[in-house]
Amino acid sequence: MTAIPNLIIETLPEFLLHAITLERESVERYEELGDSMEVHNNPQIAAVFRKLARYGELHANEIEQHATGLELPRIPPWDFKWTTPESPETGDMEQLHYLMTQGQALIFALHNETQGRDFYAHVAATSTNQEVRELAAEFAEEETDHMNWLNAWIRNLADPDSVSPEDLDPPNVTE
Amino acid sequence: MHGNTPITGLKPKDYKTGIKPVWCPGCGDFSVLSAVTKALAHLALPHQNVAMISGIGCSSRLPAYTSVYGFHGVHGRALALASGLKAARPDLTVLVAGGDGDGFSIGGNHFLHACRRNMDMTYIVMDNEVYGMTKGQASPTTAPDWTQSKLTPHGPGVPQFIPAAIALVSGATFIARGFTGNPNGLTKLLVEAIEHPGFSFVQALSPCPTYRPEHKAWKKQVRPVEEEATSDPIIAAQRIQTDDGMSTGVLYQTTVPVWQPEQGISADTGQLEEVFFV
Amino acid sequence: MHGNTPITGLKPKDYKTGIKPVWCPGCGDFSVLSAVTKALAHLALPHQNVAMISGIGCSSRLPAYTSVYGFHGVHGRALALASGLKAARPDLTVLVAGGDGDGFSIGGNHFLHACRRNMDMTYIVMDNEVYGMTKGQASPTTAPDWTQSKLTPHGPGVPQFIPAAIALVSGATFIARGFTGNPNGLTKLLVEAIEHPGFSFVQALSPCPTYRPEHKAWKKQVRPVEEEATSDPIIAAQRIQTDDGMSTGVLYQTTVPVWQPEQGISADTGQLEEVFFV
Amino acid sequence: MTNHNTVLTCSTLSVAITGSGGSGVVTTGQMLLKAIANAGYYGLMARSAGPQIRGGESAVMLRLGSEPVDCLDDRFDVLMALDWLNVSRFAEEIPLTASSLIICDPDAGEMPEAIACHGARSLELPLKKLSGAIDGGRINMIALGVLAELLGLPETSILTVVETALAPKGREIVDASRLCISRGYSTEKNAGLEQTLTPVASPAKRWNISGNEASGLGAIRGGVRFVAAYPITPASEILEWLAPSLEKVGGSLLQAEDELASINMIIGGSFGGVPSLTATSGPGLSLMMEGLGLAVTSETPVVVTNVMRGGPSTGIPTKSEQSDLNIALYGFHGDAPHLVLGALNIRDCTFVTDWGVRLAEQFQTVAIILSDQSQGQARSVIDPPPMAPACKGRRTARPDTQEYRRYALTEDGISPMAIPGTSGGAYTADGLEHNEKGTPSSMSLDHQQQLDKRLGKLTGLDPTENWAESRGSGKIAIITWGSSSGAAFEAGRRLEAGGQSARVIAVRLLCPLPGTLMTASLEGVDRILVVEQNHGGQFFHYLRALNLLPDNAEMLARPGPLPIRPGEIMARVSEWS
Amino acid sequence: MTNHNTVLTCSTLSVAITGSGGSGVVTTGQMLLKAIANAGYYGLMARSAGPQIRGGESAVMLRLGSEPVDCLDDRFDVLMALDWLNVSRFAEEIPLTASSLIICDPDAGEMPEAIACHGARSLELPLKKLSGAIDGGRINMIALGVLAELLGLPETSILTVVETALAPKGREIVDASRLCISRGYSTEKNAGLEQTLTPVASPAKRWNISGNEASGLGAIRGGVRFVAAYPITPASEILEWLAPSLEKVGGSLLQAEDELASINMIIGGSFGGVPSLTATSGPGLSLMMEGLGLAVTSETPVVVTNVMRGGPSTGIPTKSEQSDLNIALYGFHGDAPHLVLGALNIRDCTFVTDWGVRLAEQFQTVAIILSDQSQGQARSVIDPPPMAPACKGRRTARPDTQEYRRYALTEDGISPMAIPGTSGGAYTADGLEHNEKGTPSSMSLDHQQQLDKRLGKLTGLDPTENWAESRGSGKIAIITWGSSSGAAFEAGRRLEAGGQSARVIAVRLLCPLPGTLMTASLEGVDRILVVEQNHGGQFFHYLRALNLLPDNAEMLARPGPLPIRPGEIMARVSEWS
Ligand SMILES: Cc1ncc(C[n+]2csc(CCOP(=O)(O)OP(=O)(O)O)c2C)c(N)n1
Ligand SMILES: Cc1ncc(C[n+]2csc(CCOP(=O)(O)OP(=O)(O)O)c2C)c(N)n1
Ligand code: SF4
Ligand code: SF4
Ligand SMILES: [Mg+2]
Ligand SMILES: [Mg+2]
Repeated sequence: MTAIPNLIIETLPEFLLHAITLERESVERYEELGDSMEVHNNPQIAAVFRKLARYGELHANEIEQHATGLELPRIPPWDFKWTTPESPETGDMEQLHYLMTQGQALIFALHNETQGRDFYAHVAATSTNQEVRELAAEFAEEETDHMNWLNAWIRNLADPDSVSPEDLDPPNVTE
Repeated sequence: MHGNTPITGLKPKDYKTGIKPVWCPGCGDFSVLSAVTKALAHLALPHQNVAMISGIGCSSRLPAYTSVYGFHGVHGRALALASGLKAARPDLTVLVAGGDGDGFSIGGNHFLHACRRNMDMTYIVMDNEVYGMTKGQASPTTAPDWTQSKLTPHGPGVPQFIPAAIALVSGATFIARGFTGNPNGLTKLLVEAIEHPGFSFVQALSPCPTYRPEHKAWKKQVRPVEEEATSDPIIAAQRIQTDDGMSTGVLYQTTVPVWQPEQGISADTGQLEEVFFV
Repeated sequence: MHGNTPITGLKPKDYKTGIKPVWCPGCGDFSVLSAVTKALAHLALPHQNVAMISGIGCSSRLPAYTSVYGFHGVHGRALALASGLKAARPDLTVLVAGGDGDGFSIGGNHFLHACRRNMDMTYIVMDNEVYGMTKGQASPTTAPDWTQSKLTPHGPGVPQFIPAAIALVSGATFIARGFTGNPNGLTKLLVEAIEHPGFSFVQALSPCPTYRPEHKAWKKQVRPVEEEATSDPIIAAQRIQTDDGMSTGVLYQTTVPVWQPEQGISADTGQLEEVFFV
Repeated sequence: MTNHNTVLTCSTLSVAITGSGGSGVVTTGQMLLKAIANAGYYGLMARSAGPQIRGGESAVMLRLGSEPVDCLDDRFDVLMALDWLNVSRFAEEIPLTASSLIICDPDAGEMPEAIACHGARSLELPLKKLSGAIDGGRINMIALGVLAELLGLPETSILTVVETALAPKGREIVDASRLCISRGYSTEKNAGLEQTLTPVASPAKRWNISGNEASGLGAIRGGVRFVAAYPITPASEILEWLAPSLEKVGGSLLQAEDELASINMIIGGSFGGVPSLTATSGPGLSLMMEGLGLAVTSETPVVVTNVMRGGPSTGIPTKSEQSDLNIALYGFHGDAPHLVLGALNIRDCTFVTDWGVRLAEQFQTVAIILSDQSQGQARSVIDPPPMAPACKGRRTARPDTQEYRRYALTEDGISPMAIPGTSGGAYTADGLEHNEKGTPSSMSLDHQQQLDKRLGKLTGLDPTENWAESRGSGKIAIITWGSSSGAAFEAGRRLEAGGQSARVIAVRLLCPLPGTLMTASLEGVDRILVVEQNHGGQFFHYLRALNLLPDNAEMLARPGPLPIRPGEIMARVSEWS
Repeated sequence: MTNHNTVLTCSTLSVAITGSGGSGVVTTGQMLLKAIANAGYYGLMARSAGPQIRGGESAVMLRLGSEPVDCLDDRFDVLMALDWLNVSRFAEEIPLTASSLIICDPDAGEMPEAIACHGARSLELPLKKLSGAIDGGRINMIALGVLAELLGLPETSILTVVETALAPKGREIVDASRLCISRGYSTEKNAGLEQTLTPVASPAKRWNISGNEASGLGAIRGGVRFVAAYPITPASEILEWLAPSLEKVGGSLLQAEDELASINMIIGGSFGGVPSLTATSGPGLSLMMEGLGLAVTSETPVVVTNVMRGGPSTGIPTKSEQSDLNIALYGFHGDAPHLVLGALNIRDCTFVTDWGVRLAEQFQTVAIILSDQSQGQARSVIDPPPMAPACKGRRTARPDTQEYRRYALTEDGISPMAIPGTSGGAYTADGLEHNEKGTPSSMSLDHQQQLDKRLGKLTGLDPTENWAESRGSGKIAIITWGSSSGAAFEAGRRLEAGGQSARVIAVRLLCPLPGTLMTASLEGVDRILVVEQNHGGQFFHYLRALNLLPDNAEMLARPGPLPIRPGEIMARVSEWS
């Protein structure tokens, strides 16, 4: 993995802040998507996102454990050293559709986890700090587990590649 | 920073109300909500000292989703309402949000005059080049050849309105363009805009997947502005006019005195009445 | 030239109604009346094929004094009324007249959108940098430090609105500035504006001796533009922004397709009704 | 409970279909309406939806019968629930009784309390499984088959509709849908309706049209050839229909930058001699009032179709209310006589708009035409609407009239209008008070004369035939206007059937309201109920203002969003006996 | 001719001064008013002018007396014509009789027929020559001296006024003017007035103020500290007075780009917790209606002072009319309960604005305050106006209220409003229908509750003391509002003096109009005349709508521009006997 010069994370607190933010933003996004799917009467997908949020929550708590006692830096959102426009596990909003299928939702999540994995792998490969490299590698590993888990879930779906059903209802005006 | 004492430890989520947005999944406006709350958290502004004013449209639903003071006014008049609020309450941080229809069609006059007046507030337009709320008609920023609206079956046929260019000649002192596909970049622009003393205008390219699905392509078209922000209006005009409307970043920034009514008490009502005595 | 058959032998006077203007002696608007009638006579346009639309203000009294069809509408809406007329009656030569308050304050939105729409009409603004009709308040073109209005005792405090600059970024295709101290020059500009296919905007610097007596000095300040009219919006913008608003002549001219609704009959009402039958 | 809820409605059947976004509720409703239309019936279909732009829950509410249907019934015979998601939102819009039939899928989960509480019969069908068994099958098509069978429609009539509607989507989809429909027909049902649609003999030629389309058509019939407008719910469909249609008949539609522009644009168009109209809803109408005053004063005919929604302010944009009567009648500064008309039902949207345009042209003034969301956005199968009386058209000035005076004081108050292009007719129209020539004047005589003229000319309107629809007789009168008329007429019919005769007067020409005709229609009446869908009793107070109501008159004024139903009126009148 | 034109007006003197542009008519009138004020009298001064922006002919019309004067008389005792140029324009505004005295300069040419026709006495004075003989002399100063002497004013009182008024122009001018005045006093007059002003003993403290200034003051008294507005005739003087005055008391005025901006700006200011107002006239009010609906629905208190002019449309901007009552009452789309108040006279402009602001604040709604050109642009010498009742002020939310609900359904319908800056109070104000928290809702229950709340809260208004001014008793009632009140009261006094007792009720609180109080005041009344200055009888029909008038009630509704005069009312009432 090639190092992107200004994206090199040097210290443990900086790394942990990234990791916590990654997970927290991911949780928040999944919750938001859960809300949105509920609002749009797609309870099945809402449940998928809620589940992903729950897992993320656990993961975030775990990472926060690592940070106990450390003073984390304050970094403005735009100065995070992400390799993606937003934090890696927030996904591409425009991929969403209210009629999205379970397969599509899981692929969306898989994309997130992959980006997460890539981020950690990038840190593991490029950080100048040994401790950071090790922890990042560990997290990358965990993300890989998530990917595997998602892949398994996807494989178990009857129709993983399903496309959204055609939207038979015209959009409404609400105001 | 408007004399507010920042409160630390506030997270973006603390600036959300928990009311679930009615927006279509995939709508760019979600990212604007996210960027706004991140910017407020970054600036650590106390909720009670911020007001978010809007008009009518999908995008104008924003205030109800942020946990600061809000006013969801009538179509096209958000800037006027906000200007009155700021004039009467200069201590507040005033944000204004809305759509391209709200801001540039029915609200065009207030846009012109708010830019000129240069009061210290921030105006965020979620530009989706369409009237989302009313089923997808052409807005001023819609391309002349977009034929998907039943009201303009041959396309609106008139050149696109260039918000940054109008803002510039009208006198806005901070002009930026962001993209909802890059919410952190947008957050940065919003923070700068809010910190800017004077009228700051942020055009947020915010796709409407429902009526303008073709705007998925924006992702590939946007790019950061190449040059540093200029404070020279001539240079800024040139850049804005010659670019394709897809470059993001601060396009123009200058500092000129902010308009704010004179304040201070020098008389009571009784003294005012003295002149009437015979 | 709108397909009108010119009638020769008409004199400027033939375009006056004989109603005596209520304007103050010395008002610049007299020269605009004179220039308009000279232009119409020069173009030899038949009275019945010309319409002169205005809003409210001293300047907006113009239609009653010209012997073409006229509409003295409400404050700020002249361009809208004129656009409807032109859309419904493309065969007419449509002129629009008014003041800086009417056109740029209350009417600002229609100005923006009329420029964009580029319908074939001519808009003459008699700019006296004041609301004449209502006793001398600041208008958008009033200088920030003009303190003579009781409503803005410290001066309006906001930068002057630059009509030509706004017209340019909004999409007007002919932009000129004239001065009532040079009525024949103004006549020439009006003739060119009327002949221009598309939206032509003529800012006529028209002093108001009653409320802005200091504008007597304009006579010494105006001068012809130095360069040829450009069709390059970037160059035009640069020139307009850098000059002091006192150069007169054609500032910009370009030719782009004029907006006009499609016309032609392909069905009768009965045919339209067919779709409803079960 | 009184018994008026069930009297005499046996000839219609009411069906609601609900489901969440994407389930195709609206499509299903439209197909069902088409099918019953093909089979010779009449019907009305209203819609309701959640606050989401897309993917929200939605409901269609149909009432079908062998005679024209102008209002929803007090209760539904069938609720077809494609799923239960958020269906409680519609509970109050879809009143059920113990004899209603609820069709649902046992796999969709438990029936929400708001629905279950009525104790209606239920017919459980495995909609999802049935559709799942068909490649490309869809729940809503199964449901359509089920409903059509229960209603007693021949299978072919529904298949034809599906075939035509889906043909553009390709053979596969059509075939899958046909299969679904058939499965819906054939699947075993352990419950049914107490009655089916009574067969119709030789059906007349009928139309399937929405109220907003009907308004658009009325405009074109009346002669409108220029429209400028700004989109607004629930009026936009008028514009959507007009934009391409106008173009075909040589007119045009211009999307304006705002309502201030649109009203002034149509004043411009009409000044140019082209009959002009705009369509809007409450907030837009508010913005147009200054322009409308200009049209009245300058005597430039223009028409505004105002499709009312819940108010005040932004209010409830997607729901109906009759609360813009006040602004339509009184919303002008100064004394500004003009015309206000109200459409009584979807079919009447065409007639009243047509008539309104013609009256505006003849009297050179403003006509405000009130429709509302409940009819504008609903569809109906109707008899083709009648043409409005021709009226006299716009009185124009002949070329080279001697000493032309635009605002000449003529006997009937109408002055010939010179249309640009007319030689010797040049004049300046003005919103300032003026003398006969149009020159501004502040003289009291000119003011009085022009005020008298603008008011007086409207007395030339002969309202005899069309000012109201009136049915029945007796000592009780129900006076109403607009979309409440359907419920009022039905209440009248039911009262009559119950032996209590009543007259129902639905006023179409709201202003100037012909007082003598109204008084004549009320002769011998003991008690009056004024029915309207708003909070303040706007029509009631207007009638009071005109001194047309006896002291004991009462009002049934109830705000939106729920439509006024016949039973409500019955309940109120029955308090009197 | 009936004799009511002369009864009981002997205690006042009416003087008109006319002249062409530059002759100083207005200055003369103002100085005369100041002088009589100094001498302890009361007085009213109205103005009229030609259509020219500058240099047009103008007229001032004064009525002077030892008691407060609230309307012009039926005829003028004196016409001072500085010249005859275009004076006919004012003929109908300055009614003369055979006993009037016309003062004019024989060198000014022949008296125009419109003036001469009354057969008034005339006093010819060589005004021009007299002034020409004085270096820097001016005709109007000569005229002032002449008038002052005829009226019986001590010369010193007029000299003091001239001295103070002209001091800034330098000694020379002052001296020349003093000389002119003295010459006016001393010059020989071969005719005089039948009476002079009756001396007053110890004059009370009085004010010299215009109605528009009085309105501005009322706003500040009521607590207004933010104003946004767009200039318009005849309301601009309110703004001109307020701009510097507000600044002194810690407030501000913002000149907006248009009325759509100004109304929304004050909504913003008020949302921010600062009592806010705008002033406008008919065309501006029309443009504000959408914003006003937002204020009603979002329950944001705002006040609009509407100074009426001749309507409709641009109408007659410089002349008075009471024809904006309809739009003020009914000009909203949807049901939008709010307050409408009318100022009865110049002095009342302060009281009613003060009260209106307080009521708007207490009830968190819109107050429209109607004044008109005839009082707004006129000046009067008055007793200092009383303060309005304090009212309860705006109910605000305490910081960190638990579960704050902006639109909570409270007992009195008023919900505490959180002002930005209040911690824990953040909410979103909305013009969409909403639930108690302010979240948009289209549910019928929320709609009904919020409609009921917005209407119901106004029942908390106790109108007892101030809803109307009412004088006299008897079987005849004259009901009126706004600036017609002065004439109505005077008619009442004259009737009484003629032995025919009448009650006059001038309504200040127009909406919600307290029906029971009105009914009580009308007890025992046989005949009612409703007096107002408009074409349509707007107030009359409003009272009808509220069912407050018996069938035989009549209206005297007459449009502008001429003011309603007592004699007109007398003439109408005398038809009854
Ligand atoms: C006075 C008025 N006119 C029209 C409307 C209808 N309307 C509501 S939102 C809207 C346009 C919204 O477009 P935009 O501002 O671009 O917002 P978006 O929905 O695209 O975010 C319109 C025309 C209205 N509410 N009020
Ligand atoms: C809706 C409305 N608001 C305000 C006015 C009052 N008004 C009449 S003319 C005018 C301003 C005129 O200024 P401008 O257009 O510059 O014309 P000028 O008199 O200077 O030629 C105003 C504010 C009005 N007539 N209508
Ligand atoms: S319609 Fe478009 S703008 Fe509106 S919420 Fe949906 S995606 Fe967003
Ligand atoms: S006031 Fe000014 S603009 Fe108006 S007529 Fe007089 S000089 Fe001209
Ligand atoms: Mg938009
Ligand atoms: Mg001007």
